[in-house]
Amino acid sequence: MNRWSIARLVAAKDLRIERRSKVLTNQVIPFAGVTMVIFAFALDAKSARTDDGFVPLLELVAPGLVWLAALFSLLLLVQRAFAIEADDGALDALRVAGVDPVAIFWGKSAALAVQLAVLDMVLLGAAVLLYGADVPAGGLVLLVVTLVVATCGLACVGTLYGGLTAGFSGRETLLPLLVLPVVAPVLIGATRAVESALGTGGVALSEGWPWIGLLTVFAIAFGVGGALAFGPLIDEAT
Amino acid sequence: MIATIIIGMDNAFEILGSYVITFAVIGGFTWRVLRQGRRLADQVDDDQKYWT
Amino acid sequence: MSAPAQPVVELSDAVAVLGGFPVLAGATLTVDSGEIVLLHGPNGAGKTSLLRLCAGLLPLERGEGRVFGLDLTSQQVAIRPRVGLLGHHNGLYRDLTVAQNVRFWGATVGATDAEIDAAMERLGVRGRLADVGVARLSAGQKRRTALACLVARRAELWLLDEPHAGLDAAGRDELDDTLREAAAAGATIVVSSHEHERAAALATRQVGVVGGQVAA
Amino acid sequence: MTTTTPAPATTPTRTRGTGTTATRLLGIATVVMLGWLVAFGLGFSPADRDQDEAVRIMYVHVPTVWVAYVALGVTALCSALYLFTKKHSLGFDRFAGASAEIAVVFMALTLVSGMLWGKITWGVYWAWDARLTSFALLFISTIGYLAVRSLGGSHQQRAKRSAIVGLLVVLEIPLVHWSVRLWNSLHQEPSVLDTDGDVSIEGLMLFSLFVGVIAFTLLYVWLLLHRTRSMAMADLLDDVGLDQALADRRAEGASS
Repeated sequence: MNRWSIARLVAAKDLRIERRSKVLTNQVIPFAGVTMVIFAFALDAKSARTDDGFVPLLELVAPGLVWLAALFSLLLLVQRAFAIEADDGALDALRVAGVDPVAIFWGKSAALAVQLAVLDMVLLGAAVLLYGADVPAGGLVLLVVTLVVATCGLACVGTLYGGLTAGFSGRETLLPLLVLPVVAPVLIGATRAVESALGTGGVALSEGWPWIGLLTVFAIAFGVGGALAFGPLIDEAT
Repeated sequence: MIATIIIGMDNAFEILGSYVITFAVIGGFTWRVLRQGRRLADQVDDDQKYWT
Repeated sequence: MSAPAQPVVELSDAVAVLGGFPVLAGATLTVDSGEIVLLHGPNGAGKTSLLRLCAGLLPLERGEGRVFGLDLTSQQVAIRPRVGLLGHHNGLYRDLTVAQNVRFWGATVGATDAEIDAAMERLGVRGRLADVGVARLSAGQKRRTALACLVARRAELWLLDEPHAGLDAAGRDELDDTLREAAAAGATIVVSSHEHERAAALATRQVGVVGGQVAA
Repeated sequence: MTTTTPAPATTPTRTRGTGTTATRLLGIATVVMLGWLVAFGLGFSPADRDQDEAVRIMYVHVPTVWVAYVALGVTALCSALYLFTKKHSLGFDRFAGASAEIAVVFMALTLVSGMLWGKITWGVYWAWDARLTSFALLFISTIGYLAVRSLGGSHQQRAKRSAIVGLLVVLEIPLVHWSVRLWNSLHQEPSVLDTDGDVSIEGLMLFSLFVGVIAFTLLYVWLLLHRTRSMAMADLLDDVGLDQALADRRAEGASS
């Protein structure tokens, strides 16, 4: 079995578990939705003055809130992704069986990325419905590219640190401490890129593309770095 | 006499504050390191301390 | 019985530590190919740790250990695909069905559908049980599913920690038959059990474990 | 194969602390230099033409930044040395850990003195300046590194795990810095000064800064040596405990 097919196997397994247990749809997405609503309470329905006159504050900060909610949900999804491995000793079983850790990393990252992508789309939808953000047709390509690249980066970081903290007591608090500073570039980059895509506050579309470069480098760095580090991190015996 | 010059200077609060905080924290950390070393040294034989 | 050229497990004065406590305090053990070795001893004697050490889940702190002639510390990667451990946990995904679990583990070594079906057949989890979610199984059924996973991924050295626990009488008989079959088919089995008489009847050799050491 | 507790004939002394003649001399030199730093920084050196008295904060701020970066660099270097040398020496791991502890302390000080400087120069404590912001994220990551160190397990497990996390923090630095830079360029630069706080410094001012860097570097080396020795003793005590526990465990086997 080569690395690629094992990665696909692991990803398919994780997605099948999600399809049967529905944790994403029944718990994480509602959580993300409620987060979007309480952001609105915190920020109120005020307006802010921009170059284009008065714009509702929520519309102005909608891209940032979408990614902030995505980050919080990422933490939940990562906990879940490794709870299914740790619950009945499956992670141990994978280690005993010598299943290629690089393949496990890519497989679990891919499954996490798919779930995150679904979540991102729901959050964008919520931003459109609740915050009055609108998606111009011209920004659609930038929006989709941002979503894909940012999601890949987040999934790699999440899987890497999720694997590191899996099985330790106090992982619920350690995971955010490790993950949030690392994903700050994604939050910044993805927020600016989505602002350009949506034309929030009059930001030009062309201003979004440099951020895609940052997000791509981030995703590649942690895709490669994570694949190298994941094996030694989950394997305590060698 | 230096004290009067210092108190008299502009932004004395920030400037003195940065010195006081810096030296206090360094002092506290140094003290902690020393105390910890002393505590552990009491439990370890001298011939096992590689620096002696 | 002629002595095989290569013992499957060779531990010499092995020490392993868990949370600062020496769970293994110089264990020496040799297991030859095709044997069914029973580990017995009081709780906390180090039976589980001995199995976990052989499975590569516990690092070897001192001493030497070889499995299939390969060094436990430096050649772990080559040992692992050939070893299967069934411990206190079954290593199953509770949100998947029996068949999905066995297929997953079989697929990690590229087992064919026929091989996977045969493994499930042998453990009696093929028919009606196959499509039941693992969360809804009884303890015995879970154990059988986990063994089916071991068969499906073609483990040559089976390390079984209290496999009889939680099984009813019929389940235990079935398990014993399965282990005999597996040994006959070339698997080497190290098993710890509190069901001493039953396991003694099954085992080709008994080994006492006490104080993190193997009794002579 | 019986109990093999090493039993020396005479009771060894346990009087020596973590200090040696060399570290004591180093300590004295450090204290003298720190004294000079205060004297020059607060007394002898003149107020700056542009920064006025605020420049005095620079004499402690710049050396703390310097030590913070040096300490992090040492952590990264020792992490790499641990991982990529054959021997996997725990000595490197302890240097990495001790250095990271010092780094956290100096990073906290950097942030505090930086904020006080910002209050004078920009009028606010926090200006979302690129350097300040990425430094704050790095600070949190270093705290995370220390949390990973305390997760438990054997010494080698701790060493391997934390060395990898240490290198990941290093991987993160350029990404964070790049993103914050790019983000910051959208905002108006703080107008008073270049964000670096670089000013044309000369004479006594340069000398004061120099004194500060030397003093803090000496302090760093002193702290690193003492802390590493403490950690070595802590590890040693764990191992001694293990020998004792091993003997007990074997006796348990023999008696039953």
